[in-house]
Amino acid sequence: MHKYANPTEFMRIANAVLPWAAGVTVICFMVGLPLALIASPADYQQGEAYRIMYIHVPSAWMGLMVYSIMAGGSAGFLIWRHPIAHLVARASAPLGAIFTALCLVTGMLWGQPMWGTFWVWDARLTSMLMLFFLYLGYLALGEAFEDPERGDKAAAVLALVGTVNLPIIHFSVEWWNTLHQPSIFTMKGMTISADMIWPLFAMVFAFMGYYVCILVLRLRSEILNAKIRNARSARAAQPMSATTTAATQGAP
Amino acid sequence: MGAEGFEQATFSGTGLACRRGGRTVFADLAFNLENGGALVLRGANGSGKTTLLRLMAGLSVPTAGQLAWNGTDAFDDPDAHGARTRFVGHLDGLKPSMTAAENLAFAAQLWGDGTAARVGGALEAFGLGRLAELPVRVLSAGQRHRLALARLMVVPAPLWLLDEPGNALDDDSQRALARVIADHRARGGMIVVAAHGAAPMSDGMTLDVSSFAAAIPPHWSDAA
Amino acid sequence: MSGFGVILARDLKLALRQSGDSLTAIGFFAIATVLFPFGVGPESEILARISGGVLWVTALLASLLSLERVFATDFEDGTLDQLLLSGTPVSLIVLAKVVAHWATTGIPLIIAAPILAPTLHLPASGYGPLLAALALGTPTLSLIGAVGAALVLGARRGGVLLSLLVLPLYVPVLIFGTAAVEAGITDMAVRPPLLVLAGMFVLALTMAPFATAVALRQAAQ
Amino acid sequence: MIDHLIHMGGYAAYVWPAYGLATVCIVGLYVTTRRTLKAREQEFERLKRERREGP
Repeated sequence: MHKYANPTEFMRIANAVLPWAAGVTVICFMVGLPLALIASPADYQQGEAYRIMYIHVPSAWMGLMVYSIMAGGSAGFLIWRHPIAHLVARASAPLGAIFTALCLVTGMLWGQPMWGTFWVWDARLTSMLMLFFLYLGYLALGEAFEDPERGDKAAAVLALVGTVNLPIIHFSVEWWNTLHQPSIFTMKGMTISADMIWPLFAMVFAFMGYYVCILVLRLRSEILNAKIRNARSARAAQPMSATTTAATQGAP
Repeated sequence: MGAEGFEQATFSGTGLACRRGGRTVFADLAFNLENGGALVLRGANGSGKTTLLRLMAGLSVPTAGQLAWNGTDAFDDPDAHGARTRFVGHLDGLKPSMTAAENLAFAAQLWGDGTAARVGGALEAFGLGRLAELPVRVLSAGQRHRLALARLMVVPAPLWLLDEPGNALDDDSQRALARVIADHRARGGMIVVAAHGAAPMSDGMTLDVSSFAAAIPPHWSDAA
Repeated sequence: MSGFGVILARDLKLALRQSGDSLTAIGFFAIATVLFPFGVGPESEILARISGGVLWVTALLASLLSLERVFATDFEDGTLDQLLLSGTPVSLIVLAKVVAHWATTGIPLIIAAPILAPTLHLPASGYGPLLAALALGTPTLSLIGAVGAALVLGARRGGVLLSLLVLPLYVPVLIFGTAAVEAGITDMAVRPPLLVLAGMFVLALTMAPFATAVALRQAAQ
Repeated sequence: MIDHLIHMGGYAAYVWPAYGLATVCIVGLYVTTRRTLKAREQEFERLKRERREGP
């Protein structure tokens, strides 16, 4: 079993990465937020409302990136039998779901000033909505079994099935959107000028750094949770004789 | 029963480990079975007898070790291993709305050439002849269990795996089971039985599954 | 007869004996479709406009309704173990189960759709595409649904969970199924959406049984 | 400068809730993750202590 297989080795690297990721997150937020809120110029069409983009676009990007990481972890677990790859996927899923939800809500908050309606059946926003349901399915399936490892394996299969279906869903929604929707409603109308790039980069890297930090903490938490479950079920499975003799001897 | 014997084969397991309910149940478990061999699995509840039987059937995948049939890994071709195995677990695997004869006829078609002759013989061997046309839902638990055991004989297969077959059986059925097993072994078949009380055969090798609990290697989720 | 044929024949025989499943599927399809005029109003222009979509959504939900039982009964009574040990490749076992589900649910829906369509004032030019789209779409729904049905085996509240897992994957079939009917109604080309539906069917036919087989083997661990 | 920031050119009702929600999500998730981690660490320590001293 290659050396990243057991968690102590894996966590040693994760813990080493944590301070760096935290550093990147803090710096990028400190650079990105003032740029996003104050420095970069108002958009000539939308005025200040476009500043929501600096939350909307990074969270959309994170929603997709985290799902691909989940697919990678699930494939590593199912196909290459990597014993803890599924933990990365299980630890990332809630993060991905929250980023996708954040993308949807900020999209609605942006839609209202731009087009007068909170929800716009724009192709990309609709695809993000579908991605959110895939996350919900993954989270629900993972928790639906008594045997936790059965949940891990089932959720891993679902993540791979979802990954195959996501492009098909996006293609269908894209085609459906052009069929029913006049093009003025699409997000494509936004042209990103040069000085908008830097705040966007800063925010994207801030989100990514934040994801890595929370992932490391959640991995620690998942590994501890498995150890707690193991300790409890090990005691439950002790043969009758062992527990009775231990009890009669009393505490040492 | 047909006179044909089974071809020469050895069924063995080396260094087998398996997880169940988030816990390694046994580790470094080994066994070896030749033609005509019988293995009786002993061990307390939860020691992994059923898990081991399902692993031998290829239904569960071991986390370590190798299950070999004539030296080749059984999991290289799970379908072939499934075809040479008959497994009778706690669940009878019978369709309540189908009659006893239909259930066995389905097994005959699924596993073999589907000749009805063997179905009748199988039912007779376990005293179910007059119940052949009754839907399974009206049969008692004991009768259903005997029907599940009768299914073993419908299409010959070299490897029989029985999970506590004796529990719901009365004395006549116990004797019928012992006769059927003896005949199976006489034709070169192998059998593994998980049993608490008396095993359906007297000369079987014994394997205490709980004795393999000690060798469980540390898993990353152990509390150490 | 190969394992596939034996399993399919048995499942069809069982379905005939308990013909309740297909009746409930058609019953749900009918009552759900008839609900829309109460909600939307009986004016024929509105109903005609949404008839394709309504028929497709209710057909899709009706097919989902009976999906949970595709593997659950075999899983609970131990028959699944006997099937897995039959030497028949698991993908073929899954295919037999899916064809049986399609026969007991998909075909009745295809038959019932044109009978129910008048209640929604579906224009005459919509019937042909509706039947063609359902013929191509319902097998895809059964194939994709089978993956979900196998994944939720042994789960708490499997039924609700199954719909959460499977409905997002049904969206592409719904979009192009309805588009085929719309094209028929508005005299546009019906072939493109039908071809896409056929493409999805072939993709589901090749990939879904494999994913379902993996899920089934996990359930039988 | 400050009042421009607050009014956001009339779109304050949309920009600030967006940033506010993002902050709530980010801080909230960090806090809950931190809390479950601490709870599990304590539980794990208790189990280890219990195992060493015998049931």
